[in-house]
Amino acid sequence: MALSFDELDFGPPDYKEMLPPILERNYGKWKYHEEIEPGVYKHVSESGEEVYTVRAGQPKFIASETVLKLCDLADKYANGYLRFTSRHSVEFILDNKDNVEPLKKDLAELGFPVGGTGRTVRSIVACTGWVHCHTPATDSPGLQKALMDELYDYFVSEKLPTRLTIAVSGCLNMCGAVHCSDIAILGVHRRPPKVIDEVVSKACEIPSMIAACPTYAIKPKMIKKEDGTTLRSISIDGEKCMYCGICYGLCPGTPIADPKNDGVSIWVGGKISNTRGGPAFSRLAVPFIPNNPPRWPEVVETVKKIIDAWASDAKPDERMGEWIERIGWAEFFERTGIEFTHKHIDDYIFNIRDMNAGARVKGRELKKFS
Amino acid sequence: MALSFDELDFGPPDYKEMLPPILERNYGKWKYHEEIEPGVYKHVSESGEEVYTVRAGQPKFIASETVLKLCDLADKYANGYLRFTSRHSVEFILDNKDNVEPLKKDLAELGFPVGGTGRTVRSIVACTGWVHCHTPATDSPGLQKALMDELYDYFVSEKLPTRLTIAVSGCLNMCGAVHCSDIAILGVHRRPPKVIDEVVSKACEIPSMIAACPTYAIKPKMIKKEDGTTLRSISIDGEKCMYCGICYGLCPGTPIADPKNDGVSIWVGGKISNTRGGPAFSRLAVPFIPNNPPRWPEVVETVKKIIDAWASDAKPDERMGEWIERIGWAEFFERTGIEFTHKHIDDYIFNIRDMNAGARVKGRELKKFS
Amino acid sequence: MASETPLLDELEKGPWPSLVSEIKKTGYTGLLKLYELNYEDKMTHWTHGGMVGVPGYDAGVIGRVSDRRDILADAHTIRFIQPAGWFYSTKKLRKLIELWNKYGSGLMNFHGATGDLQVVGIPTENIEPFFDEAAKEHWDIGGSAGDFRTASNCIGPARCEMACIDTNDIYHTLMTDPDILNDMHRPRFPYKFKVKISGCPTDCVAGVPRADFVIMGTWRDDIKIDQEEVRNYAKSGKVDVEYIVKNCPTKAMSWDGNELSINNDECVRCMYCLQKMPRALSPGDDRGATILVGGRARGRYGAFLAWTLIPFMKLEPPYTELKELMYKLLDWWDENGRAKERIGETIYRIGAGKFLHDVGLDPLPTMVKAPRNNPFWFYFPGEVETDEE
Amino acid sequence: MASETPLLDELEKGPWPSLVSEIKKTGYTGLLKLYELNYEDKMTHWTHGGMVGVPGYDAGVIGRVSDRRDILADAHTIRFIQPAGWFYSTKKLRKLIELWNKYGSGLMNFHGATGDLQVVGIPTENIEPFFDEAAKEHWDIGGSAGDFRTASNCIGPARCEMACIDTNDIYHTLMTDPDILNDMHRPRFPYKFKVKISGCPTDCVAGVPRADFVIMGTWRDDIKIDQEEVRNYAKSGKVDVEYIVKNCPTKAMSWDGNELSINNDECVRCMYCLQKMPRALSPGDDRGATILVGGRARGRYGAFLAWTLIPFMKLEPPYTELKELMYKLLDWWDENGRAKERIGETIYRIGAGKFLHDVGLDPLPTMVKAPRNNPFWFYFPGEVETDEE
Ligand code: SRM
Ligand code: SRM
Ligand code: SRM
Ligand code: SRM
Ligand code: SF4
Ligand code: SF4
Ligand code: SF4
Ligand code: SF4
Ligand code: SF4
Ligand code: SF4
Ligand code: SF4
Ligand code: SF4
Repeated sequence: MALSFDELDFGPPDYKEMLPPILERNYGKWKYHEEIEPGVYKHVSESGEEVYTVRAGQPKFIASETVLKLCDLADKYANGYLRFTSRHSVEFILDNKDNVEPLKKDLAELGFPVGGTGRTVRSIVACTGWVHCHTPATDSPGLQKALMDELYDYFVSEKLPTRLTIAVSGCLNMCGAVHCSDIAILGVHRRPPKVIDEVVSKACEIPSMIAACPTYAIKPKMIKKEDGTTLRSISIDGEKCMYCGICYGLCPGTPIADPKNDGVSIWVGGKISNTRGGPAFSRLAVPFIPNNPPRWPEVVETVKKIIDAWASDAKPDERMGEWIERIGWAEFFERTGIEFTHKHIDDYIFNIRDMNAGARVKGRELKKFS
Repeated sequence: MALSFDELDFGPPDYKEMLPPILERNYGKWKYHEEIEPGVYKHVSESGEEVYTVRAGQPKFIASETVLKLCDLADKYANGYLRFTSRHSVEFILDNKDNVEPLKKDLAELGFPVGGTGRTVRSIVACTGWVHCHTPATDSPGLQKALMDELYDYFVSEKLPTRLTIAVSGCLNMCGAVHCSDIAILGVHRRPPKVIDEVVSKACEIPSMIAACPTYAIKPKMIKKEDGTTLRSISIDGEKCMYCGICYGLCPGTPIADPKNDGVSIWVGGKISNTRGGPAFSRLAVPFIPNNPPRWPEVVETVKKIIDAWASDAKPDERMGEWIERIGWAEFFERTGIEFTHKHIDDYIFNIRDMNAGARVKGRELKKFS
Repeated sequence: MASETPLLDELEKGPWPSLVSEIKKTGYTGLLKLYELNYEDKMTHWTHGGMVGVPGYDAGVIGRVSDRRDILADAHTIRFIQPAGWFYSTKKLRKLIELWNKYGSGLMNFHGATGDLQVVGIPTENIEPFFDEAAKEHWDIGGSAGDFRTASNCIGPARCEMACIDTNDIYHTLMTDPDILNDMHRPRFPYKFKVKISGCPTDCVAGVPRADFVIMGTWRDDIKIDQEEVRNYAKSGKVDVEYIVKNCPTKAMSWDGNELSINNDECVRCMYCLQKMPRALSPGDDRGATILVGGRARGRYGAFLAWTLIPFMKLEPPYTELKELMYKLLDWWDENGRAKERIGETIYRIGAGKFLHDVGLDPLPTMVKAPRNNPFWFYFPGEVETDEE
Repeated sequence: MASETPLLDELEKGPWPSLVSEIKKTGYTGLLKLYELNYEDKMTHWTHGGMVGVPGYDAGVIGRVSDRRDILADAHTIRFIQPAGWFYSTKKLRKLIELWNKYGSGLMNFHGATGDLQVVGIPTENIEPFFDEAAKEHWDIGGSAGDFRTASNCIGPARCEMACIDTNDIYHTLMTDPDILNDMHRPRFPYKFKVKISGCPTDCVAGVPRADFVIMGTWRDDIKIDQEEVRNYAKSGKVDVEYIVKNCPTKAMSWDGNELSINNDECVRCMYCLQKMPRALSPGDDRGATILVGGRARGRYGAFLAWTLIPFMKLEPPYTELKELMYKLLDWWDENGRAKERIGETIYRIGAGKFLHDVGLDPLPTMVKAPRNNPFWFYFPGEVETDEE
């Protein structure tokens, strides 16, 4: 039985009923915080009360069975409450310091790593990818796993100059919000969708496809068949298409997935917060690495190389992009051994502002590039 | 009698025959220079020889009679040589220090101001304007004169934090190369050319006009007249036209000059050299001041106000744009009393990169703008 | 017996919790097979599942169908509006899980990148009965398509000393607003509209790069300094006060070894010093929010960062001024936006000056890094003299 | 008797030399009247004068006609290629003036913003005889329209200790090159092509904002430091060494009160410190030029600054490599440029990556401030696997 209209549109459950009591009591009264150890924060209230937060990483998708186990831990240690963060970590908020160690032990047993605070790699934000989406050029959840296995140590212990954020998106729709990350992995299609005229003509609404294409790359097409009948289909302008896959969402006749040509690009130096220099976009480091599932070793290795170059040289609090800004992009490519190619030079709308206007070239580069 | 083809294409006179002998002797051997006083440089060669340069400002156009007088001075003091600079000052190069004072005296008599070195206003670069061009919205040579009269003292004596460059262009073609000046005056048309169909149809080559318009704003148009004949003319898309006047150059039927709406805009903070922060564009300060010839008092006053705000606060070597960068644009508008309007916000191609991304607002502005 | 998922099994190795193991723990065996096939073929076998949903709602359910119906047919995704700050009681969660296990695959996602609590893998015919029961437990469906998307907010005053606004209350007020819920459940806009709420300019909810409308806490008066605590930090050796002063982007700080002073007029509230010395520094008392507009990840013109529209706005319940501003923008966009054009792009295409003029907001120098550098602008009617006739 | 030019007369007042007085000194009375009328009407009465010129040349004479033929009919402008560095002997000038007074108005312009020696106001029928005689004195005509424009160069080694290349010789070599002169006098390009030559990165000839092709002196090895002179500067009190060190944009300098050291690897040759202390610092010995491309003042996409194409190129007479590079770019532009499109715009529209690929130059990280931030690029044929068929 369907609900009547009146009963709809009620919105989310009330957070006030789900706030840990200690947070409710001290709401808006927090004085300061301290990181006790990787994954554990202490927040102190004006009232003198202290709260301990234990943060753990989780996989992109989780079985309800596992959620119930997290609930068990919340019941046992955290008064029956838990929360998740904006980067999809899970947090237990403890009013009793003595619960920190037992909780950590239980989490370890469950296989949930405690960490991701302070000078660590943070939980990777990943999109749906091959698990459940129709446009990916790669598998974000799988990449998240492969990368986090390799970077595990950087998550559970503080070995970096400051935080490092990584995000993965299966395609340029960027649901994993990769474009302002210290390191971003982005699935790339390298060819426009194929057009299977028979399917388009039978199964697809051509006007909706034309309207939905963000780059106006789709035009209607008429094909005269040998038997004299005509077929209505579309053509895609390969110079305009941005490989977003939206048309495939509307029409099975324009598949974008292409195992031979899909793969992964790597971006670096983005940042979100207003701190110091403010927000910044990630910039292209590696235009293409072929998909090599199940563990994408080339991608993992390159990410590791980039992190090592940064970690070994950056000053305290210096994010990836701030470090690169200091040493210069030429030096970044030099130190990571990544090749600078035609694709690194922006040829899109705003490109001219990214060119090196004037003759400001470092001495070291004058020597190298002549 | 026309020259035969062989005798053409010979190029400029040989500079070697026109180089002052002391420069020829010490060519490439200069060791250092010093400013002796405003308008006078001393350059010292490795050979030990010293050369004295006296620099003077001149008007945008000059009578041959006056040039002959400059020649007389060159003959008298400078071995029969003189040169001009990239900002159109005239320079006398003296191998004898004792000639400096007499030359200065003679120049003063001729009405030529010596100055424009060091911490001065430099010679204003101006385009042809109403003197000889068909597209201006204002008169650059006249503005040059009106401004320099007011800023005379800043040219002949060193009272500024560092150099100040001013340029004037009669229209957005920017022949005065205004777009990277500390202060730029730019003539602005505010309406597209009028189309006088009768003239266009009789006197103009429509296809060339269409091809020449840089913004593709011109389209052909057919008018059916009452007598049954048709008239070929054009229409101009007012949303596309950038008011460059190029079509008027090809066709008297599309006049762009418009006394009611033409006037002047003022730009600030541009810079050319690679020094310190490198080259930078001038940015809009005042979108429009109506033409008020012969002396444009409102323009002169505004320029004066901008210079005073800068001169009273800038650190040594701090160019206009560097100063504004330090104090912030909001503060610039505050201190000069210039109004910030819709027109200051870029709505052209690259605009989004000029928006204040993120929430970085100074305390003083948080208070002011709320 | 050889595994049926040899490739995916590789992703069960290693220390990080494995999503493959998670999938295996559910009854969602069709997905396991399809996902393995995706790895084998190096491509997805999912296609879009058309319009599916619950009666009365036109959004919030993402239709999914595979192109290998022999393995897995329809298995859709439902987005639930998460509670403010992503706070849960285990009681509430357990009940939802009970229903999800009954009607769906058992696979969940805490959370989607926009913020929703997502459950993935439900056949078409189960959607309606599942939502019937979930709704009784007060789980409402979130956004998708050209609508007001589920917002999200940082933890704010619930646990953060930096919070200048009540992020949770603002979120909850917006997400229970009948107009907004109507616009969330019945898409009518040119494209999606995302809102993110951060308690301070640290932007822990990543609004600037990802949201069309960002509400970001800030303050107008002075940073509060506890000099004793600054000295303690300095003495402790854990914090290098001099280094922080040097890194202040506006050079607004100075430190003589004993006393820290801040030029609050110059400070841009970047939060760096406050975050490094939370015991010593805290936001002032005259608090409110900066409102930013126009962020998004990709798009026809590339990614956009949200920019400062309103430098400072006081925010008190019921946040009427905020909602009015939001709808002023929404109405303008609705009228001027092209299909698949986010509000930032519409402003970009039409021009920020014209946009401000239309919605009746004042142009402010804080909106720009620098004024324009080209003379290509137009005049509003009335600004230019026309020919007398 | 009342003046016939009351408005212009106002411009004879004040200390700066007056162009109105200059016009009055010539016999160019028509201009005086027309110019006064322009002031009265607040608009120009000049119109374009169509194609005028000298036989064999299709450029360099700017046709001018007024729309008040009763006052002034045709009065054209001639652009002469200036000598390198704008150096003149009075002998040469006097001779030109003699001819100009004979055939033209007597009004001159030292110089046009591009660099030419301009003479303004000559009736159509006098152009040919005037040029006949001027040519005998070796005055050749410069550029206009879609051609190779008259270049210009800073004073360079003639009087400047910063000069790293022989600007005068390079200029003269280019301006007497038959190919270049042919392309200057017979326009064949999509639009104008301007070249400016600065002896060092100070760019005293303003090439970066205004020239399509900029040749800018620089050096690869270390800045030469005379420590004694640094100390002298410091002692003199006229130069604040500490302040200069602080203002170095790359923080490449340090000064301990006695010894100045420079990290030449980090230094970007901005010239600031050298200009402030010319006695103490000078460019290294391994000299050459940076080549930049794409500057221009206005245009369809707004103004462009020239950007670093070749970080370093050795430049020795006869500058063959330089000329080859220039013509490689010209050919590419000629083939790809649209009408009224400067080379920088063609590169912008087509993409710098594609441009480099086409002309066979290596992409270098020094060409960009930062790599791209959007995933919208294309692949060259061969980079992507196509379907086997
Ligand atoms: C819990 C969380 C908000 C939430 O409601 O979920 C949060 C909470 C806090 N953030 Fe955050 N941030 C959270 C996501 C973010 C994000 C968003 C993101 O990464 O996608 C950012 C922007 C990152 C960026 O700039 O790219 C963010 C940038 C910061 C910063 C600025 C870092 C910097 O580069 O300067 C600080 C200050 C610091 O770490 O010193 C900070 C500090 C804090 C503090 C310490 C503030 C406080 O007084 O409590 C909070 C707890 C510690 C911590 O490090 O997590 N938080 N913080 C988010 C935890 C995500 C996670 O699981 O890892
Ligand atoms: C003569 C001239 C070159 C020529 O061949 O004609 C020239 C010559 C010199 N320039 Fe220049 N510059 C000349 C136009 C320029 C221009 C072009 C322009 O203004 O259109 C610039 C770029 C301006 C800009 O950045 O906007 C220019 C930027 C400089 C600078 C850098 C200033 C700065 O902001 O850092 C210096 C260094 C300094 O002044 O300390 C400099 C220094 C010099 C020195 C001192 C170098 C030397 O060792 O001799 C030369 C003589 C002194 C002087 O100040 O004029 N010259 N100089 C030009 C004189 C123009 C005039 O009549 O005023
Ligand atoms: C589920 C989720 C990824 C995840 O696993 O976390 C997701 C999944 C999809 N996104 Fe997204 N987007 C998700 C957050 C985002 C974000 C991040 C954010 O909201 O902060 C972005 C970038 C931010 C932004 O909006 O700019 C994002 C930008 C897109 C775009 C590009 C939109 C644009 O304006 O450019 C598309 C394409 C479209 O909608 O036209 C898209 C489309 C899609 C579709 C609906 C693809 C499609 O057309 O069917 C994906 C459905 C996959 C599935 O099976 O569920 N998704 N998408 C996130 C939503 C869950 C939730 O509601 O919480
Ligand atoms: C004479 C001069 C101004 C002056 O008094 O100094 C000048 C005068 C004219 N310029 Fe210019 N330009 C002059 C230097 C410039 C410069 C400065 C430079 O070269 O460094 C620029 C900006 C730099 C650049 O090229 O970007 C310049 C950018 C233009 C433009 C815009 C070109 C563009 O690519 O956007 C036009 C319009 C056009 O040619 O289509 C233009 C067009 C014109 C025309 C030819 C207008 C026309 O279409 O008839 C003007 C003729 C006026 C006359 O009666 O002589 N003029 N013009 C300068 C040439 C003298 C010389 O040869 O030395
Ligand atoms: S980024 Fe692409 S692959 Fe990933 S969920 Fe979004 S649309 Fe799907
Ligand atoms: S993939 Fe995207 S850009 Fe390409 S044709 Fe399809 S809808 Fe258009
Ligand atoms: S800027 Fe305009 S007015 Fe001045 S000379 Fe050039 S085209 Fe003529
Ligand atoms: S003024 Fe310029 S932009 Fe406008 S129509 Fe004429 S040629 Fe085109
Ligand atoms: S955005 Fe500010 S208020 Fe919110 S969690 Fe981060 S630091 Fe705290
Ligand atoms: S908040 Fe940022 S800008 Fe303000 S004083 Fe602290 S570090 Fe400086
Ligand atoms: S550009 Fe360099 S070499 Fe030429 S005059 Fe200026 S400082 Fe001297
Ligand atoms: S030339 Fe410029 S960058 Fe190099 S050391 Fe001197 S001031 Fe620094």
